[in-house]
Amino acid sequence: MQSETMEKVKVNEERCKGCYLCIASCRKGAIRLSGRTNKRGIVTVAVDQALCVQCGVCYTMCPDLVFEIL
Amino acid sequence: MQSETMEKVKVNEERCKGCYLCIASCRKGAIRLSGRTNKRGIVTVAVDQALCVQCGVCYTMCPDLVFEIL
Amino acid sequence: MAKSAPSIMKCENMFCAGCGHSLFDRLLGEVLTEMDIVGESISCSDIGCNHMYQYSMAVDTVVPPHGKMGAAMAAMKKVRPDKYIFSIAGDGGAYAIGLGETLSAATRNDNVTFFVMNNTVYAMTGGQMAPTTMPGQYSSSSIKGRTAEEHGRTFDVVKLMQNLEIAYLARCTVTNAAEMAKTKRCIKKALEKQRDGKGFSLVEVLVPCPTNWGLTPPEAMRHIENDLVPYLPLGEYIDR
Amino acid sequence: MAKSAPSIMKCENMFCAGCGHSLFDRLLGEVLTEMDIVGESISCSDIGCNHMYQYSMAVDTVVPPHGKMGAAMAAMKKVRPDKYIFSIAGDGGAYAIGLGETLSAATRNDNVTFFVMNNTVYAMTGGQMAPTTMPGQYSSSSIKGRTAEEHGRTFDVVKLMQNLEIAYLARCTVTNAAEMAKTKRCIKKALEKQRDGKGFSLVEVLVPCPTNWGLTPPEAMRHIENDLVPYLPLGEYIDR
Amino acid sequence: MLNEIICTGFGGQGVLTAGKIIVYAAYKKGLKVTWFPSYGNEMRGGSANCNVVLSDQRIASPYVNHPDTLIELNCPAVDRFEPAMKPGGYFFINSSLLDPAREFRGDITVIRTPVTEIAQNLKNEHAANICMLGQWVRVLEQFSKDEFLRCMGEYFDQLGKGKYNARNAEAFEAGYAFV
Amino acid sequence: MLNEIICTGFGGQGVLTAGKIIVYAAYKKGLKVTWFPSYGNEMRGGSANCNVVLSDQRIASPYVNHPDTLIELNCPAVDRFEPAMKPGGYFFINSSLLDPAREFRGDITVIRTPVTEIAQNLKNEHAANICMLGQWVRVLEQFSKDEFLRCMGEYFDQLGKGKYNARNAEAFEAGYAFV
Amino acid sequence: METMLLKGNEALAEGAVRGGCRFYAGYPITPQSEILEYMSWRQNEVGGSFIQGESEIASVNMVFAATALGARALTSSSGPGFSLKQEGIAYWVSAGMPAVVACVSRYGIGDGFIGPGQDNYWQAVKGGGNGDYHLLVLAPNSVQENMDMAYESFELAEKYMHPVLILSDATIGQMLEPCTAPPMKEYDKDKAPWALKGTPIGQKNKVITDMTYNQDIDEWNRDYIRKMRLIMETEQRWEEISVPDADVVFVAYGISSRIAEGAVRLGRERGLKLGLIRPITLWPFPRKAFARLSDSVKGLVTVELNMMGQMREDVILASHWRCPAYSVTTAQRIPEVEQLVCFAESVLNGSAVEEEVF
Amino acid sequence: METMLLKGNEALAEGAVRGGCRFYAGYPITPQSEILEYMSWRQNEVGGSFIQGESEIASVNMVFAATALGARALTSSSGPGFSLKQEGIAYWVSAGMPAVVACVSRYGIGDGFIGPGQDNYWQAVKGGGNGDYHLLVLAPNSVQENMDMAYESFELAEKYMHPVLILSDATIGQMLEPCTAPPMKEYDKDKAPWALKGTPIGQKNKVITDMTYNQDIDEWNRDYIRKMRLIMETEQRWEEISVPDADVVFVAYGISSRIAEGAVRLGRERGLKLGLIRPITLWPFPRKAFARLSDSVKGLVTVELNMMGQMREDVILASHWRCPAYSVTTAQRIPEVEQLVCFAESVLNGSAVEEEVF
Ligand SMILES: Cc1ncc(C[n+]2csc(CCOP(=O)(O)OP(=O)(O)O)c2C)c(N)n1
Ligand SMILES: Cc1ncc(C[n+]2csc(CCOP(=O)(O)OP(=O)(O)O)c2C)c(N)n1
Ligand code: SF4
Ligand code: SF4
Ligand code: SF4
Ligand code: SF4
Ligand code: SF4
Ligand code: SF4
Ligand SMILES: [Mg+2]
Ligand SMILES: [Mg+2]
Repeated sequence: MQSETMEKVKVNEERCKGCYLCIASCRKGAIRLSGRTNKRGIVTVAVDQALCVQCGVCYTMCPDLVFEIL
Repeated sequence: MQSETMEKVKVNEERCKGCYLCIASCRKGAIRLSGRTNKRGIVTVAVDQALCVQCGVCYTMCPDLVFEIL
Repeated sequence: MAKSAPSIMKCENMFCAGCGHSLFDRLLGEVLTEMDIVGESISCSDIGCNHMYQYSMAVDTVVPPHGKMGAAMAAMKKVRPDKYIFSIAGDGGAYAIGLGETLSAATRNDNVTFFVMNNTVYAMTGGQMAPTTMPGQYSSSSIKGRTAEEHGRTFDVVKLMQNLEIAYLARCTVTNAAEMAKTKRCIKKALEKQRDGKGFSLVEVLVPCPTNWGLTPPEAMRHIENDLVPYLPLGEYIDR
Repeated sequence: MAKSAPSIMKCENMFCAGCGHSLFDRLLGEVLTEMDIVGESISCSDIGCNHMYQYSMAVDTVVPPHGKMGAAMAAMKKVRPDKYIFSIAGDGGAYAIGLGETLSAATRNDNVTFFVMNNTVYAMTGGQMAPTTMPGQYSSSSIKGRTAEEHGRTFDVVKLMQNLEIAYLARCTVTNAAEMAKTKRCIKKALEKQRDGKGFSLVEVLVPCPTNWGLTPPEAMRHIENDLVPYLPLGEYIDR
Repeated sequence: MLNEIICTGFGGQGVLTAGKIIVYAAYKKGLKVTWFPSYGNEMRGGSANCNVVLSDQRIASPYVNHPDTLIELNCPAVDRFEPAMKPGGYFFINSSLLDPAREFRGDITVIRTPVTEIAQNLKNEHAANICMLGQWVRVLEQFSKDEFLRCMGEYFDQLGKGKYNARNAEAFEAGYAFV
Repeated sequence: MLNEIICTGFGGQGVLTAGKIIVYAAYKKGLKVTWFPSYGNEMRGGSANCNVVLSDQRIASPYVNHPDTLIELNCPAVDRFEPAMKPGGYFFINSSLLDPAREFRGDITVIRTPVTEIAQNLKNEHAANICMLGQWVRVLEQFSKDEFLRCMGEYFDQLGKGKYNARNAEAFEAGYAFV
Repeated sequence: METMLLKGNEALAEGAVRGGCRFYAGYPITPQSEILEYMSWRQNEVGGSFIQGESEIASVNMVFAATALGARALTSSSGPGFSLKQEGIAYWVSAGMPAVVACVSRYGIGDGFIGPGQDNYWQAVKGGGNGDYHLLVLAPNSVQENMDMAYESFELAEKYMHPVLILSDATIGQMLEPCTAPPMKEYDKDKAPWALKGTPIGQKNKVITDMTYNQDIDEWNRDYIRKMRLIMETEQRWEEISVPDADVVFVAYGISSRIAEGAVRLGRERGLKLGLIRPITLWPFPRKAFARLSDSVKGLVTVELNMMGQMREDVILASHWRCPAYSVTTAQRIPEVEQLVCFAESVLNGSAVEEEVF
Repeated sequence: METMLLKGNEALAEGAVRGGCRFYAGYPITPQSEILEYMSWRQNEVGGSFIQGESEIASVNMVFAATALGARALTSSSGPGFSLKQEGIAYWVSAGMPAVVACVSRYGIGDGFIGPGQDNYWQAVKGGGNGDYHLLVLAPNSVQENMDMAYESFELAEKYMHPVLILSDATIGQMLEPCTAPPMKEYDKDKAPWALKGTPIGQKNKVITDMTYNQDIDEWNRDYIRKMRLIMETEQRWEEISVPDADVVFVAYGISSRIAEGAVRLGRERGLKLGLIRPITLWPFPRKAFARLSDSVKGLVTVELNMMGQMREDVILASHWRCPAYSVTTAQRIPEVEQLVCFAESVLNGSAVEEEVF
């Protein structure tokens, strides 16, 4: 069993364009705004690794390949 | 009742192009080659008014409006 | 039952002996005269042997470039919605170079009428293979016979249009007096759909091209009956 | 179940935030990688927002003029019959300017694969009405909403192609993970048909264009689910 | 040496073929040749003709405006081409279709041959053109009969129509024989 | 009098609109005007800018190569446009997105306004462009505030967007007020 | 007369509408899509028709058919879309249809770019379609002219029964400028003498077709060439700025002419005698303007947004090569005023090179 | 070397095949359909591909795609069909694809007639598509040249990575002449350096597209113009007949040049010093031939099957207008040898009129 706080999903924030399809798609509510702005001027997202179940939906629904499921 | 020898179908031979669809179509066998050649150089057709039943098929099947059913 | 040339047919036609185009044209001439809509009609001619109707039939006509009837008719109907707008076209014009325009008009359901003379070749240019050329058919650009592998499947307008929401779709022919009578009814129905604002109608007519088929006119008629009709069945496919 | 960008995706894409094209492209990238056919593939790109895949996906690509993919693919397959030949196109390219070419390829049953991204507008040029624009939909050239009376009926590729003798016809979408999975299966199946020499396949993907629809990306997804799918049902229509 | 020929007739009478056979024979003999077809304004069933030039020098124009030889299979063309002929030219005419009362320029030689009849007698209606070639070879003596017959055979052979060679030769001989 | 302005920012920040409002106001005042948009090389989400020329004489080129006024809503454009500016020019810059350490040419006047923040504070994120116009009017005094506000209202009215006039005015005032 | 602030493309569309245009068909392509978008609602307002064609080819032929039925009809495009219309335009010419097409030029061969270009000159002026023709080509250089030329284009076309091309460009099309709108023109499609309206049996029906079939060809040719010569004689238009005493004369149309005008002003400020001939009609090319040039001119300098200096050969023909003809070509870049003044200086000091024409 | 008696169209097709052409796509149109018909069986024999495209546009783009994948590919058309190919050809140019197109000219604007014409000169030479380009245009005047030019066209195109147009005409295409066939060339599409063949992951993939996106534009422009200038310098071709001492020099290409050659012979027989320059490349136009003309020439006379004397402007540019440039235009009629000699006489006696160019 995985430890609840290990990193399950990697977020490549620089690629994020702020469509927020990930937030709308994560059934676990594990994704939220990060509060950070990337070089594109976009407020990026962050994953709450604790809530994440590694279902991969965010990977699937992100048009910009921001997520990597580890 | 029509007299058997009255003119039932008028043939405008000059228009004839010699496709002979009329001959192939007349169920009464009333159409045959006339032996005459028109200005186009075509051997035209003639109607045997006696055999003709004025069914109109020759009018219908002639692409060149040679026949007039009277 | 007197029968003579409809008065719209103004002079001798220019078609080859036994050409199917001329049989169709006379039927159309009869329908326009009988419906008394000659003065209300503007036709749109494709380029192809079919176009020669304009030399013998006295109806206002516009001749756009080859295949562009679907587009031209759309414009004509917008400019003069009170007129009957119809095209006489060949299979090459309607289904090859003009396929996009034909189907755009059909999918929009434009309120116009399309008469397509399918003789399975590009007749006017010397009988080359067309999308409609039958499997196995020889033509000047398929001298060993058309095959699906090399040239692709044969085009069938009914398969394409059958499910469209258009007013009328029929296939008919000119091979004998009975078929001629049916064809005449189809022509009339198609124009009535337009009159009633029902939308797009297409009547495909299987016509002989004895010249390019290398057959006598009676043989050409038999060829249609024996070889085309079984593959491209006649009938009214859409009638709304 | 580790998941990361398929190695064929070489860099960031140029699409707007939440653009459906980019979701499709990644799925295709996954399929090509998983089937291990990247080196056996030559793609044919339409001009339209869809064309931007070529900047982020490392696959040999030819870009013919707008809409000409059906013709280009026919030639590509003749020249290199051993390669996978497929197009990524927009609805405008495939169904408007390219309708003739698309349907010619389909009626011939060319052994190629056509992926059409239907976003119901000409996105790249600023969201004008397309044949696919929905009844009532606003666009920059139908600012009061499209109507059948004024603009014609909405285009539905399934209605046109349903009866054709082609290998595969499917409509799918990208609105959620389940649909994404189905879409991925359709992509794969379409390419397998080509591998097996079955002939023409077309996969229409309903994709969002948040930019031209004036919706946020999540709203755009809901719009597809609520307003497009009921009118253009998803599914596999032909599977031979 | 420059020989400018027009062959003319209705579409379907084989005048284009007649011209091609001449050209083929001349080509085999080592002459420079050109052959150019032209169709009437009418799309279908109209008249057809071809221009043939034979020369021992490089040929400039393939167009024949003033033929020295005219080979005609139908009548309407008579009126059209007669005035253009070179003085001293030879006019080969299908007398089967010609009004016998028709008069011609005095400075040309008119050769009348009823090729339609001859061909019909041979039950080979389509060979009127070949009959006419027979006559042409006999009168002008540019080719020996055997030479021309051989070339004609070769011509049809290469088109895959060699099986008609015997019947064509028969028509040719009949035309050649007519005096 | 010749006033050459570039408005620049990311697509979506409303820089084209900012330029259009200026042009509209100047036009209403009787000046000759031109406005010309240009999009970045990138198709989507790239930078956008417009060239605005105001003059009391017939305007030749609508292109601004050396602006005397630069209105900027994002940072990357700073590096691009600063060198081209006319000496003595005015550089209106969105300080919300600017690296505070950035240094500028000494021969131009830089006016820093945190328009993104101001607009966010008004809960009207899309109005950063309008805020900037407020600042621009205040500093350059080419228009009186009321005059400009009236023109801006008219501009939105004719687009059918008059319902936002109050909120736009609020943003304008806030930008105008910032010192 | 209303004055408005409009984009060039909108002005072109509005001008056409006021000039009687009641039919528009087109296909989207940047930078002309605003014409299409404007027409999509404006035709509705004035009782005309708008069709978004399924392609440029469909559109150009819709306009052919609409014109044949009597409507004043317009299509517009750019770049590859304009190329696609060439077959259709040749038919307009052949059938003598007074239809109007606008090309809002973008730069590039093939698909190219969406920014302004003037590399369509040959295509527009020498012929894109097959056969012996030139279109009547108008080259606006302002939003006002976009409107005015579209306004008058139909009457011009009808005067000669010959199509008109309005060759605008991405800058003129996309820029905003004030312009004054002329009054709405009355036009009755039923009064168009050529219009097909349906002919009852017994009357002589009309056929609108290619030159091919319904007339003696030699006669057709004679009338046609007479018409073309008449247009050449009658319709040459140009604007001259500071030409009479100029040492160096720029020749530029459309957006380049605005930059060239700036260069003339700047040059004069610096004491250089610069002038500008701005062709307003590209065909007929304003030869008369060149016939009047003084012998003291040291050089003619075409300024074009292309690589090959396409207009230069027409300048040479017009000027009978009486003085050197140079070419400033800037491809996809807008020339700068300063650059043009420098070039003029190089002409004056003899360092400019007259390259071989392409 | 085989010698055969072939129609010009067949010779063109056979020449292309022997030159390595392994892909043909086209659409029927008189007077070029024999090319298509010939290819329909001949490609089969040599293991190539033939597609009868659903239109000219489909065909030109099939050839684009086939070339992109490495094949030597040809399309052909005439009249309106050639007009339809212009967008596609511009893409060939832009993408630098060495594809070949043959236009067997027929006469007329729009649909026109099926007889020979030379009224496509502007379209062929000045540009039919959008953008800054000229095709490499070869103008055969015999069946042999139809074959030879088609034979070499692919290597010529590949030398510059620029498309070649073979501008033949209805007469050359339809006439029979003996011709000698060159040997079959070896060509391996996999060795074509530009060819798309599929690129495995990790290697750099190839994209064949418009100039637009994959290179710095200024750099592209520079290379392109350099290439075009190089072609101009290197590829001018022409034939001269009796030029050195000529008083009147005809300038004619294609079928007209044969008539003009006849006129030179007849004129010389009558003691008139006539000559002929026959451009073999129309672009690049053989300017060098005109640079060498003696000063004693009294007039240049273009002979064209059109109404507007389309080539005359290039003759004027080439000759720097050093002597008058006249034009004999005969529209759809073939000029007669006699007529040309008469015209030359009128030049010599000063009664010929130099009309304004169109
Ligand atoms: C753009 C264009 N391409 C080709 C042609 C040549 N052309 C004239 S008629 C025709 C074919 C007509 O075939 P179809 O439409 O089937 O009519 P048919 O002659 O068989 O009645 C063609 C290809 C043309 N006139 N225009
Ligand atoms: C011949 C031609 N016409 C028009 C254009 C302009 N154009 C570029 S992309 C495009 C529309 C694309 O719409 P669609 O195919 O639906 O793709 P999307 O952008 O929606 O993905 C158009 C019309 C062009 N490049 N070429
Ligand atoms: S889906 Fe991707 S691009 Fe969109 S907000 Fe989430 S991480 Fe960013
Ligand atoms: S993997 Fe699943 S649970 Fe984890 S963040 Fe992504 S969508 Fe949410
Ligand atoms: S059907 Fe008509 S044209 Fe044909 S043979 Fe009979 S009469 Fe003559
Ligand atoms: S009317 Fe009938 S029966 Fe009489 S000739 Fe004609 S087809 Fe025969
Ligand atoms: S060629 Fe065929 S289609 Fe054309 S007129 Fe002759 S028979 Fe009719
Ligand atoms: S405009 Fe629409 S289709 Fe184009 S990239 Fe943006 S979201 Fe995607
Ligand atoms: Mg046909
Ligand atoms: Mg789209």
